[in-house]
Amino acid sequence: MPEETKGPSPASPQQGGEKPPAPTPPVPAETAAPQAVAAPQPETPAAAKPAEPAKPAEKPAVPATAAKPAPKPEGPKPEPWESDLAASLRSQYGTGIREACTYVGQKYLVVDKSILYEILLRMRDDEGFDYCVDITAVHYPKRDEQFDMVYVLYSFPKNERVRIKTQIKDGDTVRTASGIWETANWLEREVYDMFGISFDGHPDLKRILLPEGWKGYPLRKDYPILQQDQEWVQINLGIESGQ
Amino acid sequence: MLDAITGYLNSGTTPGEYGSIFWATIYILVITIGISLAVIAMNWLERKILAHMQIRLGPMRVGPHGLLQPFADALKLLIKEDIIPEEADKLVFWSAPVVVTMTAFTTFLVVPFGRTHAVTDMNIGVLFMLGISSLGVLGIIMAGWSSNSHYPLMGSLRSSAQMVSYEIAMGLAIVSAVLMTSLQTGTGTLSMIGIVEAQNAQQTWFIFKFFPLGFIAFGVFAIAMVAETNRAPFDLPEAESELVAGFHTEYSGFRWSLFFLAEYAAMLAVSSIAVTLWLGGWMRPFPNFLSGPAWETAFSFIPALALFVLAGMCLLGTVRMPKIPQMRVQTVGLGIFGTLLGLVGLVLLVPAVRERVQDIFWFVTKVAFFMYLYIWYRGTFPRYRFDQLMKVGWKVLLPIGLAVLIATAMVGLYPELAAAVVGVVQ
Amino acid sequence: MTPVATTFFFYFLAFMAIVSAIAVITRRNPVHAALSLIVTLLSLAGFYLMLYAPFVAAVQIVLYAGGIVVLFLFVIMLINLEQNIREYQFNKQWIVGTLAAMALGGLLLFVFRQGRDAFPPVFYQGFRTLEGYNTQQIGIALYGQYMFPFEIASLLLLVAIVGAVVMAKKRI
Amino acid sequence: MPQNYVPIFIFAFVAFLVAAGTLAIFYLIRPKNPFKTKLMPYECGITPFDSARGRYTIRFYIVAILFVVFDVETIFLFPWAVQFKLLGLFGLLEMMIFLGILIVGYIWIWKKGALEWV
Amino acid sequence: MTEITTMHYLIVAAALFMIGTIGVLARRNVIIILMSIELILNAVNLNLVAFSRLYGLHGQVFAIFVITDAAAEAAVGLGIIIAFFRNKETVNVDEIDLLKW
Amino acid sequence: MSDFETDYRHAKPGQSGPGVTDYLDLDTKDETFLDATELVLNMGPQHPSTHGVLRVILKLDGEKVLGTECIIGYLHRGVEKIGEHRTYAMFNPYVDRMDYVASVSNGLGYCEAVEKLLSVEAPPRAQYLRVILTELCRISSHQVWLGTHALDIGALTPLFYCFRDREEILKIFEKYCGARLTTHAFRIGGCLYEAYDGFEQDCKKFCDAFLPKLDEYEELLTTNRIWVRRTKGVGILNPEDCIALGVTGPVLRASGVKWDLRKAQPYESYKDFDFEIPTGLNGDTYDRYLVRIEEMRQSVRIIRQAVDGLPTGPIIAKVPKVIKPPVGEVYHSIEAPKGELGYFIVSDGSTQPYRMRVRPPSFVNLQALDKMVRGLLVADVVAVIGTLDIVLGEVDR
Amino acid sequence: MSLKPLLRKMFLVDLIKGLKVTFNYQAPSEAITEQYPLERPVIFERFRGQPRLSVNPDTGESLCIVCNLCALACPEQLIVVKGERNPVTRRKEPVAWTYDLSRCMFCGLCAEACSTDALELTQDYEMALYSREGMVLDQAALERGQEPTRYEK
Repeated sequence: MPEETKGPSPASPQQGGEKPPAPTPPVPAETAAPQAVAAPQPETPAAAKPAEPAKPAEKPAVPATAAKPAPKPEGPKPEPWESDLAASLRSQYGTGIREACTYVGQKYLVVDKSILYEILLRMRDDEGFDYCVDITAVHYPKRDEQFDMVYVLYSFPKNERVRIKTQIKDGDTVRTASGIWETANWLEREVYDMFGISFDGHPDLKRILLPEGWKGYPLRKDYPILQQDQEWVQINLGIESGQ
Repeated sequence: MLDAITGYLNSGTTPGEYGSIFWATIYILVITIGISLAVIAMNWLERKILAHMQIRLGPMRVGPHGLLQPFADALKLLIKEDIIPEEADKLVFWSAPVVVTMTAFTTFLVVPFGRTHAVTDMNIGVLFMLGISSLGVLGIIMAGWSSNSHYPLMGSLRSSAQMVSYEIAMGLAIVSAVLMTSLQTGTGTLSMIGIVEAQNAQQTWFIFKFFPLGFIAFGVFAIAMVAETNRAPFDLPEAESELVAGFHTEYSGFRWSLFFLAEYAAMLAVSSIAVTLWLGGWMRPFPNFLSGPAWETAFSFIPALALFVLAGMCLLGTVRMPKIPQMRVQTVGLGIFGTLLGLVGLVLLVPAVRERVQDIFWFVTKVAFFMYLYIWYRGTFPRYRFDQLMKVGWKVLLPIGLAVLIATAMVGLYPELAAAVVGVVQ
Repeated sequence: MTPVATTFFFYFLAFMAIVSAIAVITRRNPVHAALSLIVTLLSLAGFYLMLYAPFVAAVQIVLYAGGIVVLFLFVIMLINLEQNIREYQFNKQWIVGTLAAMALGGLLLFVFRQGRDAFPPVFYQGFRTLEGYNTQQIGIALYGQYMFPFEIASLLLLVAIVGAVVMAKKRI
Repeated sequence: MPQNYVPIFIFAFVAFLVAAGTLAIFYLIRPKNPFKTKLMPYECGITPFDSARGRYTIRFYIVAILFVVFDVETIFLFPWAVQFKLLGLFGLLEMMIFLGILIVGYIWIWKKGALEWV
Repeated sequence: MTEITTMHYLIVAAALFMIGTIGVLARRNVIIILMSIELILNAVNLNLVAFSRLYGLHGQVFAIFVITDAAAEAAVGLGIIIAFFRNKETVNVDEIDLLKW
Repeated sequence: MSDFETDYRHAKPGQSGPGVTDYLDLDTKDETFLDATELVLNMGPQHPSTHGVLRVILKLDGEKVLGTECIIGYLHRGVEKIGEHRTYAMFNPYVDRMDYVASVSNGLGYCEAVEKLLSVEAPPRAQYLRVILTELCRISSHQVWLGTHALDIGALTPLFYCFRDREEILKIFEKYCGARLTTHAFRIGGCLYEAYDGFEQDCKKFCDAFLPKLDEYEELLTTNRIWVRRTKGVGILNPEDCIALGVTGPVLRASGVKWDLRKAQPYESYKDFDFEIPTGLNGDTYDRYLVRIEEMRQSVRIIRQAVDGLPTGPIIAKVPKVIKPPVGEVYHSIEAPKGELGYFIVSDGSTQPYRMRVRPPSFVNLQALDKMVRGLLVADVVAVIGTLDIVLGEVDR
Repeated sequence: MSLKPLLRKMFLVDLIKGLKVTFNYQAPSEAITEQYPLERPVIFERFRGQPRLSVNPDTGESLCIVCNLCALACPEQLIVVKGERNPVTRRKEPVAWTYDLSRCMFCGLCAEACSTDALELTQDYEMALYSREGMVLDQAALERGQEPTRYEK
């Protein structure tokens, strides 16, 4: 499993202040000293990684405490998913199935965008994944194909879950799954609302959680919250939102 | 002047019949104030009883056990800003609560609180009440229409459809009671006083007449009257969860409280009809087998006794009030209230008063029983849906009412009917 | 049963009846017209009371004011008339109509004047004693002498039910 | 006006005074500061998007018609009810025919489904 | 003030009758025309009851029948209006000129 | 019935106000309804029975619902966005605020998802404690549902009885973790708080006292003819629709699908306990009512077993002080009182989640509203909203 | 046996059962209302309410050592601590402590993070104030605990 699908560049590792339980020995005092800005805005324009207030301060302290109870430095790795389903899909679609792996016991497929709808339909009709649990997206601004679309499916007969992912570019549209599962209607609207991914053939594609006329797509990593605050909240509601 | 007073008092009729406009006006004023006070008391009682059914305490702060809460609310509503929506039809909007209040109050014109304690005795008394209460529908339609808003309009349509639907069943039930009045004397009457007199003459309450029949007719009326007054479980027009507040959604302040006043007055009015028609009006309980002067005297002490019991409860409550400084005023207030009740009870022991008041006492007690039922229903039942409500009205109560009416007529004409049948058979 | 302030009540009620009747035919908004109609009807009920016909008065209140006008109001509320309110309210020949009605009124007055000797100027006083039994008397008349019209009335009502439901439902 | 009907007017007047008079008197005391939003009709917190005097369902009208017809029937019952002893069997028969015809109508509308709300 | 006689009632009734006639002839709104007809019927009723004061109960019985009739008339008339309105979207009498719709 | 529907076939379409057609493009071609009697009624956001700030636009024919459109988002706080800017531990209190009547369940789901990402497992005692609290929370959530649902249908009193009994649960919560509503009860890796003295007794006492109370609610409602008429046959969802709409929780079970994540994919220590999954037959409001009532009974059963078998030992697993899960992503879901509550977390190896997605059951269930209320009456809309048991905090997040 | 349900329906057994329940609850002893200002609710030990900064009761010194852990742990970042090293004792002492109560959600993470038990959330729950400004507590306010605001007309 390549790293780039999992996360963006492993940007500056960042520590929030974690809670040392009460009886821990006092942390060396000087580590916390220069931390004057104790109320930094986490929602500050946070494209990749916002300025980490705590980073320099905590750095020396953390490895001392965190290193020893973490025996697995790398964590589990995705392993290939060996099953009839995966094999048959692979043989049918070839490179269309980019990946078929399991990670901590959870299966997922990464498929090409062009065959996504076909796969979804097949999953429902032939493989018994009749329940679409969730549809969401993840934004990786540094990647060429900026978005991961994630479909979480569940099969009542098999009692198993699978995630189907596909990667799309900004501006790409995805064929709607609302013809396959009715529940996809609102879930796709939410994806549209939050990420700006359009869905072809969706019956009612409009914003769902945010008001009409909202600018931008908040769950994108490059979404400027403060600007939005000034532009919309103060103008439309006439209040200082305190951001 | 004295003659004018004693002349009426000795006349043994109602002021309307006696022809004294002065006395009629006095009665009207007393009844108006009485209804207002009753509504206030009802408001307090409803809040308290409902609260206790719902394991709450209800109003506790204003006055002892919240006794003054309704007054405080009334005052607040009086001096509250009164909003008339911009798009409302101002004149109609303004007059709707007035119309509703007028109809609700005017109904009491013929309510016989006692043999002589009615404003007037009309020979169309029951019809008059029915007619005036059907005019109340108009006020509701006016209120809903003039607000120019969806919820009030839907509420008023529902409300008026409901009221007119149940009026039929109510009318049929009333007719079967009227039928019963003609059994003894051969001529029936529509006069409210006459109906009670007929029960007196027949020595039975009409609810027990022709046993299941009177009871069923009463049942039909009892259900219809709850629906007619838009109370739970038939409170759809004001169904809070659907229509927010029904036809008076747009009303605020004192205008709203007029609707409130009218609703409770209407409840009192229909309860009064029920009491008059089926529960013997002002008659004391057990007129037939606990008769005789000794029993008369014994029963005439009950009003005073009831007040003493109430006073005793208040005083007991006074003693058991928490002994903390914040509650001192309320404790004293409760004590004073209890003492006042006791004093009124003492006054009721005076023979002249006793004689005159016990009619009213029995009547009020019976009406109060109905009021309790209203509260009890509200505390217990879910709400009907509109189609179900209509179904109950048109498909259940109407046929039952008709059947009871016909059955009553047949039983009432039993001798002739039997003779005719025998004649035909032979 | 002695009459009280008959003149006052007569003129009061007559004033109410006529003013509200004029309002009925002049109001732009049909709801207002219907509400004015109620005032007329109630005034007439007052007249009936004055004429010792309490039962008719009660019927007037129960049926007319509480029933028929409610029906009118329902219909007005059920069909949206905002369009119609904005239109011109009188038809083309309204002047002719008014004149004709005036002529009819004149004719009526003329007839009354001519025929005023046909009925006594003062009421039949003995009638008053019957007032307490008005309903009972009507019962006897209605179920005795007028038995047949009474039964016909039920047919009329049947026809009304059927007609109204058919009209309103259209597709039976 | 016969004397025992005069109280109707008095009572109506008193009730009118209670309602309108109190409204009028406290008009002087009540605060009055309306503004546009306050005067808007209640529409669950949003600006109303159409006139409320729209069209409602025709079923209400059927209810009203049935009410009027049955109200007439009830009214006809009253004169009979007060005299039914005197009118005797004949009156009962008459009433039966009257009610019978109406019951036919009632059954008809029941069968036609006019009593069904939906 | 003079004694109120039958004539007074008749004049009021005539006035109501006349107003009703004007309403029927001059208004365009069918519902208001129906209301005017109610006015006319009421004028008749007033006549009937006024005369019953002189000649016995029959006038009152007739008045009741008239009211019954009015109820039936209103029911059917409004039914027709509704049926018409449903198709033509108007209650204007000038436009109700088709025998068939 | 069909008489009235076919009634208006020849009617012209009526004019609706500006913008209305934008909201409702439902059924305009349905020729069985007359547009002239069509009425657009706006229910909410300020309406007594929309359980918060839900706005439903109803298209009505008289009282009959032709279609609905839900407008949500009035309570949107951007929980997912907040999650991307908080460390894993810091985000924990925020999830309490989604479904605020079942905050313990929310916390459980979140903690488990992160634990899965970290590949740690809570110690047995913590798992039992979690189960006890979650089941208590399920009861309390169902009580809020019952009270408000009954209130919607017009029964005022059950609300107070329910809240009285819920109070006992909230007291246990307060004693255990210091807060009644937004509990913040669990931590990643287990529980922070050890059971207080008398915790077991409190739970048992509650269970013993609660069952008779439950019978009392049933006495007020279950056989009451008005209640039965208001709920039977109202808002029917068949199993196929349920699955297609992704509806989960009691709503799904009332349609006859015997599926409960506690049994299907047992998490925590649920496999140790013996309990039934109640299911309904008709999938109507009445069945959902019965299912939830029965679920409360089953929860009591689980609590009793868990309290009896509460193991000793540590209550929190070894988790680093600063939680830095490895790069990876995980979807984990639990059976919250309202249905499947899922968390999809993408970790980039830093201390903050890269993507924090919540799959809220209320949001998905609410989508079924339109299907459920078509053809019913206005009064049923509130009944159906009540029976879906939505919490707007969770719908809007 | 279909008679029994019919009879039950006719005699309104279902309704009467419900009526009985509500009737029986009318006894005032069943009421669970707490008369709040007169009756104080029971607050349990772990309740998280008004924050307090503890001082050493003997010396009157703040227990806070300005480690900033609370500020880092706070999800809302509403704690600001500034400290200086006391030249005499070589101990860091807080000079400016603010705690913005208006944004606090009482999650307790700060108290959990505190290494010296200096910051704790007490059982005081009466935090209503007449002004927003008063919601930002400084060190003095945190140490003495907030005084309940008295209602004034």
